[in-house]
Amino acid sequence: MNGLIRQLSDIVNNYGLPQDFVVQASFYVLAGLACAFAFGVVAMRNIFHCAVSLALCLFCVAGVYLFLNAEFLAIAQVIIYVGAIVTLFLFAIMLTANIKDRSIRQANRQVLVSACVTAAILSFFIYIITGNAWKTPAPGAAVLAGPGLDDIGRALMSAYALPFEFISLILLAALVGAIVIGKVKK
Amino acid sequence: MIPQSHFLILGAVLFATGLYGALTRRTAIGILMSIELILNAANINLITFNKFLGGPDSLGQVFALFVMAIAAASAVIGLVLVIAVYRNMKTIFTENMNIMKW
Amino acid sequence: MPFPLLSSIIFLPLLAGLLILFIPKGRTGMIKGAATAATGITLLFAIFMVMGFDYNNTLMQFAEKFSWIPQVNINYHLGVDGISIGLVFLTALLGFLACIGSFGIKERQKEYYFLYLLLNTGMLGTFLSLDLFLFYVFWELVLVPMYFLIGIWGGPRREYAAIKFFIYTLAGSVFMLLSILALYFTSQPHTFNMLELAAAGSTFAKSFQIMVFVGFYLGFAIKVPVFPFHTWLPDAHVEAPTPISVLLAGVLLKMGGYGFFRISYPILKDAAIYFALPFAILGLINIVYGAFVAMAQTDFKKMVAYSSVSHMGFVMLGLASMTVTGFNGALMQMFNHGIITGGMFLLVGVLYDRAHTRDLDKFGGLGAKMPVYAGVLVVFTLASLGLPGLSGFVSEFMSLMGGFTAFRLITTISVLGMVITAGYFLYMIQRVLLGPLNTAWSGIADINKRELFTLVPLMIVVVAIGVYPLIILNYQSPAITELVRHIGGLLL
Amino acid sequence: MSAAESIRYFLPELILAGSAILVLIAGLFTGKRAVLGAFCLAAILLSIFCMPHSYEAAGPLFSNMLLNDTFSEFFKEISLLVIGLVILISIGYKGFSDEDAGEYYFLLLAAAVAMMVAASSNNLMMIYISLEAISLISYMLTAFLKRDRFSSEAALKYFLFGALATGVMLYGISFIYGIFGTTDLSVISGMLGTAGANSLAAAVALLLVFAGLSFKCALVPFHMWVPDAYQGAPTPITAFLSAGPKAIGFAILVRVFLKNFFPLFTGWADIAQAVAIITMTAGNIIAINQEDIKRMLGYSSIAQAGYILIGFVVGTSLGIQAVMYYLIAYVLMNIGAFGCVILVSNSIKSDHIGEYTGLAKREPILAFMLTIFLLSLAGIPPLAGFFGKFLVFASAIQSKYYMLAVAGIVNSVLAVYYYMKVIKFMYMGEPRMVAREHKPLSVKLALIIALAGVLILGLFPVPFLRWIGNSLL
Amino acid sequence: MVKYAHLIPLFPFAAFAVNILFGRRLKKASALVSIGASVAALAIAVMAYIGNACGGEGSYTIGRWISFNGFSLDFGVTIDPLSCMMLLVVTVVGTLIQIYSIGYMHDDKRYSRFFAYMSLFMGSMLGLLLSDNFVMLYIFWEGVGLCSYLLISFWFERPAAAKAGMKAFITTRIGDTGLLIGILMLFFTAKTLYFKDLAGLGINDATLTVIALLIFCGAAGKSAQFPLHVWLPDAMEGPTPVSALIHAATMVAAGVYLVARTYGLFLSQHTSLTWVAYIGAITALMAATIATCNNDIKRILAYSTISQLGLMMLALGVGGYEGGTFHLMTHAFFKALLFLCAGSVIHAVHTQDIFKMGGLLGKMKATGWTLIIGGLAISGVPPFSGFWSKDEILSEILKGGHPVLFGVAALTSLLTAFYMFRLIFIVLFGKPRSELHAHESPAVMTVPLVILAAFAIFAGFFRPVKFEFLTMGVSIAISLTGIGAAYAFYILNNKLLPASLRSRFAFLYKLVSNKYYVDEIYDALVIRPCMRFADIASGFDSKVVDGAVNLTAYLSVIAGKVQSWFDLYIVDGIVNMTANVTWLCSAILRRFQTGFVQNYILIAFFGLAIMILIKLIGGR
Repeated sequence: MNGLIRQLSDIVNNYGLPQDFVVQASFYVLAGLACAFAFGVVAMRNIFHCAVSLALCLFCVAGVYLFLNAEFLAIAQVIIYVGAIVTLFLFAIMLTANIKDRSIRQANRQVLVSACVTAAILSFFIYIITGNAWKTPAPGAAVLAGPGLDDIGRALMSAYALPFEFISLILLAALVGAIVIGKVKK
Repeated sequence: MIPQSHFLILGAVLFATGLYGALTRRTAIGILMSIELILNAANINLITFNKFLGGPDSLGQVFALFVMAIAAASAVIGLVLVIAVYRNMKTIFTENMNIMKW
Repeated sequence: MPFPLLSSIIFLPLLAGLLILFIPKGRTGMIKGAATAATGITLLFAIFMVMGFDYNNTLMQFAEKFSWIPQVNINYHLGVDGISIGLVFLTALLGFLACIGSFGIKERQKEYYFLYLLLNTGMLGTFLSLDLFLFYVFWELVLVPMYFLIGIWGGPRREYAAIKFFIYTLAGSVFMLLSILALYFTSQPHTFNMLELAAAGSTFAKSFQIMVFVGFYLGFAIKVPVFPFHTWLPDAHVEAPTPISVLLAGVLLKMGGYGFFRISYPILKDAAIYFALPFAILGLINIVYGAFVAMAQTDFKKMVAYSSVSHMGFVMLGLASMTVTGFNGALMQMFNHGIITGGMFLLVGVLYDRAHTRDLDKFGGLGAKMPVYAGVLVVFTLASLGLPGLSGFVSEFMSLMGGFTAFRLITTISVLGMVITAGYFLYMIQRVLLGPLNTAWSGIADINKRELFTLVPLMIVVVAIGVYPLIILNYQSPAITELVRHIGGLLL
Repeated sequence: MSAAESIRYFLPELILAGSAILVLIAGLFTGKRAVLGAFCLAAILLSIFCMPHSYEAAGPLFSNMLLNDTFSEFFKEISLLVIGLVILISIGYKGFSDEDAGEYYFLLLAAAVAMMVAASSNNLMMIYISLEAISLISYMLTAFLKRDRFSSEAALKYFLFGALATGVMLYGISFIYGIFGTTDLSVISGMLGTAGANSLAAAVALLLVFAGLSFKCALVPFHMWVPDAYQGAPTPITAFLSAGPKAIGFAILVRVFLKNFFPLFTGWADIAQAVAIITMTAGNIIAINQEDIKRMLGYSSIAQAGYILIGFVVGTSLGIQAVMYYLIAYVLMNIGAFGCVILVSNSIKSDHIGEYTGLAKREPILAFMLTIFLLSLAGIPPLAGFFGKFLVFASAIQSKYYMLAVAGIVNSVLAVYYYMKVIKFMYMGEPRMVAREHKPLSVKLALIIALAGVLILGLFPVPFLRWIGNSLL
Repeated sequence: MVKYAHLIPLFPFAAFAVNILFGRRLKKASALVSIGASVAALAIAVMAYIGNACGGEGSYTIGRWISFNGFSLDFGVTIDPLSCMMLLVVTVVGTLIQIYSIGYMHDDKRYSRFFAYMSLFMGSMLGLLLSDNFVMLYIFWEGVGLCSYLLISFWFERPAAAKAGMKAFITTRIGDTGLLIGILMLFFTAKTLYFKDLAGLGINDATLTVIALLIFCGAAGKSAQFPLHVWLPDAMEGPTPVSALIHAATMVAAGVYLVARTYGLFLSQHTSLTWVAYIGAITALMAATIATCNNDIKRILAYSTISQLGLMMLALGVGGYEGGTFHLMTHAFFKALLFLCAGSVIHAVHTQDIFKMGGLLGKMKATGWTLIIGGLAISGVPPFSGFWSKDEILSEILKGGHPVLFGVAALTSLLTAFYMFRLIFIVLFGKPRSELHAHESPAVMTVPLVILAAFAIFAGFFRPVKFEFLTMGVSIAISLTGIGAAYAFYILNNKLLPASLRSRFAFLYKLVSNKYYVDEIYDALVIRPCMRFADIASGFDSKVVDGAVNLTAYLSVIAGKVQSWFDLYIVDGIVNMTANVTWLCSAILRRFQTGFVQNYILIAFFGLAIMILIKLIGGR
């Protein structure tokens, strides 16, 4: 995908636009879309549409990952979330809610307070983020492009072996539990 | 070059949106979706930091990967619970789930 | 290693109680026998202790000391001196007599006697322990059986009275715990040992002492009880079964006073001196206020209960005086009050068992039907209203003598309080014994052998001390003198 | 130490994980809970047996994902104790159907593994994952009564609340990662001097982590799930929830804040102090008029968490000892109380406190045990609960936290009222005549263990104090 | 011989113990036990007296009663003329009265208990006389008070008796607290509690005065001095021998004895003495006037007792130590005699109203004549004992230079003579006013009368008689006037006397209309003012003074009620309130637990937001 964008930018460069205009523009477009779809998730009336917009939102986030040199994560995101989780949601919705009627109110009574609290917390976070307390590479150190797929694979098998294995236990437990709770003898 | 903080702000916004959803959606499924948003926000942070730390270490990405796995697991469990509740109480609206209070 | 006399005094009742748990429910005779034997042997041990006690030696005697929780320097440390010996003997005696007195109790005897014996262990332990932690443990241990004894075997409003007693006293004692901890961490080296703390007492800053003193005060004043913390007492006394009220009035109230003697005053002397005047005033309020309230009562037991409030006022007054006389008076007053009020409650119980009412106005002229009872009641009443020649007078007189050195006016008013005391006691006598016989009780029986047996020993003590106070003074006065010298009060 | 070498020091966990799988398989063939339970207990004993040997080389494992130290050993043993007792009392619990017995024990053992890992994890990522594992398993166990509306509703509420809490914690961890560039606690604790460490971001990130943990420990304001979850869950699971996750939560609190972030933590100890006071007060006051005993114990456990937090706030070695001691006592008396509740509800089919009237006449021994546990919870000497409170208050006084001490004292008086209410019903009323159920041996066993523990801890705390003293960080 | 004095009280105490424990079995024998004890006491008392008289002046110590460091108190006995005299009086009178009681109480159902109490009283009284320090005195002081309480309400079935006993105890107790405070003050100012040190205390007068007055409070309470005298008339509810022994001869005298015993204290400054004198004077006059118009034979005697005690106080107040103590002795004899006679009369006629009696002299010779002797003695007719003592008092007052007080004393003795003989004439002479089957009492009662009569006659000669002719003449005149007046009223127009004094006035007017002028003059000049004054006085007594006492009692009960209310609703109320408030908080707070999960979440995050805010504001 990076290749694709590079070619795009070459084309654009011929029209004398700044170097990575496309890169930046496409990031902000993606980010905006992600936020928009996210808002859709929490605002839409029809829960079915919510699920769809969740899928799209996650897709955009996957796109954003590309700008962070995390292709593998982007793909994992698409496969796990869009492929698995959202589908699961859709099943659940069909099992439980009646998707036909669009008229049902989707927000409860505490919208206002929640909005205030959320806004407050959001502003706190943004204040902190802009505070720039983040660790940065020591000046003069070569900034690497970040881990590639092979690095991740190696890490998973060496440094992060324990959590990797442990998560398998979690998944097994979740599976078993889900089956037990889900199945009911008639 | 896109500054670090913009990625983080995107994460914060997603987090806030998810929180808002969790607080206001009437259906349990809606809340579950909002929670997924929050987890994504965290993921964005992790990956962002991983890049801007500029080291060979892949901790952020690996962590994000694990988070996805756990998110999947918890989504499964959450939905099963929703179904169980629906089975016993025939509702997915949280305000109807108040046989235990006070 | 010498025979652990004090430990056996403390834990004998507990062992018997556990034994009783294994006796089948039906065998009530066996249960009673076991309990009586246990308390009786405890009394014997106590008598041995008194016999072997050398009262010119002001140090701790029969001391036992083992390390219990070394990490926080907590020891299992027992000992007896002139201050505690009288109260220990009192507890053992009343414990034995009240045990006999509780043969009247018919339901759930197994549980009753188990709890009763547990209570005894707690009380004895409180008086004998020299380690603040141990002291606190026993102190709290008393509450639990007392709660059940009032709550299960008590009168109509027993549950309210029981929970009120429990929470009220607990509320006080937890603050005591804080003070204990404060002392522990302030002392160098950290210790819970009362004696070492008393020795180190002068090193504590005055402000600190006052703070800690208040904490202890809350614990002790509620037990004593000092106005305005006394309101648990009438409820508890009225609802509790007779033998329990005996212990309640006879022993539990003394735990508070003992606390002042053993802990507050020796360890926190500056604070004690600082608080002398408030103590005197509180003592005065107790004496007069208690007397007035008692006068207005129509319930026999309530009247006696309030009379204890009034009498404990003399303890406060004597303590406030900071003199040898006053301290002797206060300590002796605790002993005498234990004996007298114990007897009074037994007598109330005798009447209640027959008449099933305690309303003074419902009686009258019983003197004709039950002469022996009348005689005994009159003796205890007179002792209680401070008639010279009986024990009550000696201690009250000494407390007043002590109080008079420090606080003329307050003491004078307290003396006037004694008139009111005479008033309500004689009013009670008149309503119960004198006047024309209330025909409702024409068939009432006089006091029986068992009840008499529980009362006669107390009567003997009352008369003996009244006629010849030295028998108890000899034991306590050297220790008291030592204490006053330590505090730096008037050696008068 | 790399993964390969670490394995042999990871033996206890492996044994449990393996036997979990075995139980799962065994569950397909037999539904006898007693049999499966016995097998689990054997596994637990085995892993306890293996534990000391795995400490020959205390130190970092799995490239410092886990830290093998006495502190973690202590909490691993606590977790195993909890799980063991829970298994014992769930054998006697009538609510379960035998069909899912295998899965049930599988989940319990998995929880045990998760707790042990959490207790020793030395890396924020590991902490997050293991806590999530504990939570997820708890959700499922809470919902284990499939046809019971209470159970499933409780589980869903618990889940929604928990998922958010952990989400917040995760977000906080991501910030910490951003500030320090790693999630390895021992690396972080070396970097506390840096500018970033003292930034506002660090403080808030820690706050978010604290929030996630206080969900586990049921501290205000993250306590709201407790009453509902406790009331709805199957009683053995309620016992588990009240003991296991809480203990682990505190273990991690101590490890993260007092060991690694202490310089940062001191800055906002005042918040933690306020949280402690509010927690115990709220818990006690609300508990005063509850009718359902499980709900009442839920509120009481909130209050107890508040007491424990005092020791954490104080943060001295005495404070930490107090926390650890109080946790042992708390585990024993709480599980004991719930065991009694199980036996009672088996016979009178109700958890309503009013239904306990006259229990002492019908079931004297049971009533006596419950009384002891409740008195211990109320902090009456000479029981374990008292000595726990004693240590906690002692630590507060020692470090001049007088306000905390007084608040704790006043609360412990408040608390007495509602514990005594239950005792009052049991002893001062006439029993409703119900046929006496026979009591399952396993529950009796659990109760006896708990009772003995409560008494011994109260009367002879010396060995335990020595153990704790050795297990300090 | 003196050295055995401390045994004197022990015999009666022993008798008490025996009677109280074995009274049921002893039955009538219990009387003998008590009397034997008294006789033994008497014997030793005589020995002590003689020993003392032969210069065996010896106070000595018995033993240590109480001691702790610095402070110690030894009990001992005082042997001096005063105590010896009183010992004799008490033992003699006591013995006789107990003998008398055999007859008087012979069919009482608590016979043995009566004698037990009597012995207890004897013991305490003797101990009181012997004691050599304040504490010991106070102990026995309260002891006799107790006995008086027990014996007044001996017939407790009668509510009046029960009330009277209580009233007596409380009223005296009020005085006793004064005494107690006095003792405390004395101890902490003079550092002594022994009588022997009282003479020269180096204390300033003001304090000394206060102490003396406080001690006098005790004395006034015991010996029924104004205003604490109200209990004594009611005390007549008790059996007559009790009234004779306790409320005439011995216990009420204890007050006077106390003042005499602590005389050194009073002498060292004069304020307190003056008080004593005037209190005595008021008491004497008031009581005497009341006595003149009372119809209850025992109450008349009671008031006369009060007035006589007042006289003694007056004497002591003006420095007449001799006269006071002397009168104390003589009074004991003849007043005991009078009471016993009254008792014998009541025993015979079963009424106490003198106007239901009359002409008894014929039926009861012994009682009658002894009564007359007693009357002559108290009226101060020579050579009867009363004459000498009263005369001495008068002369001492005169010497002391108190004309007013002398007038009061003179008037008192006039009235004394008058009411005594009013009583005598009405009871013994004239015709019976109601059909009574009077008969002489048995010998066991009359013999003591005779013996006491003898004492009443000759007791005056126990001490060397000294003659001041002026005062003698005056006093003889006074007494004769009184007797004469009484004779004039109650003998001369005897036939015209109706049953009741009041209704007689109307009848007198009718006589006036029937030209009996003498009666008119009598009535106009003497009786009516006298009666009115008496009425006013007795009204004052019964309404105001007694009323005051009752009022205080009533008020204190009210106060008690109020305070118990306070206790119940305020003090306890606060406790319960805290409980309720907590419960309320709980009821409110639990409502936050709505069961609606998103509320939970909202609350949680609200809290989180606040925490973050705190951090942002607080920084770091």
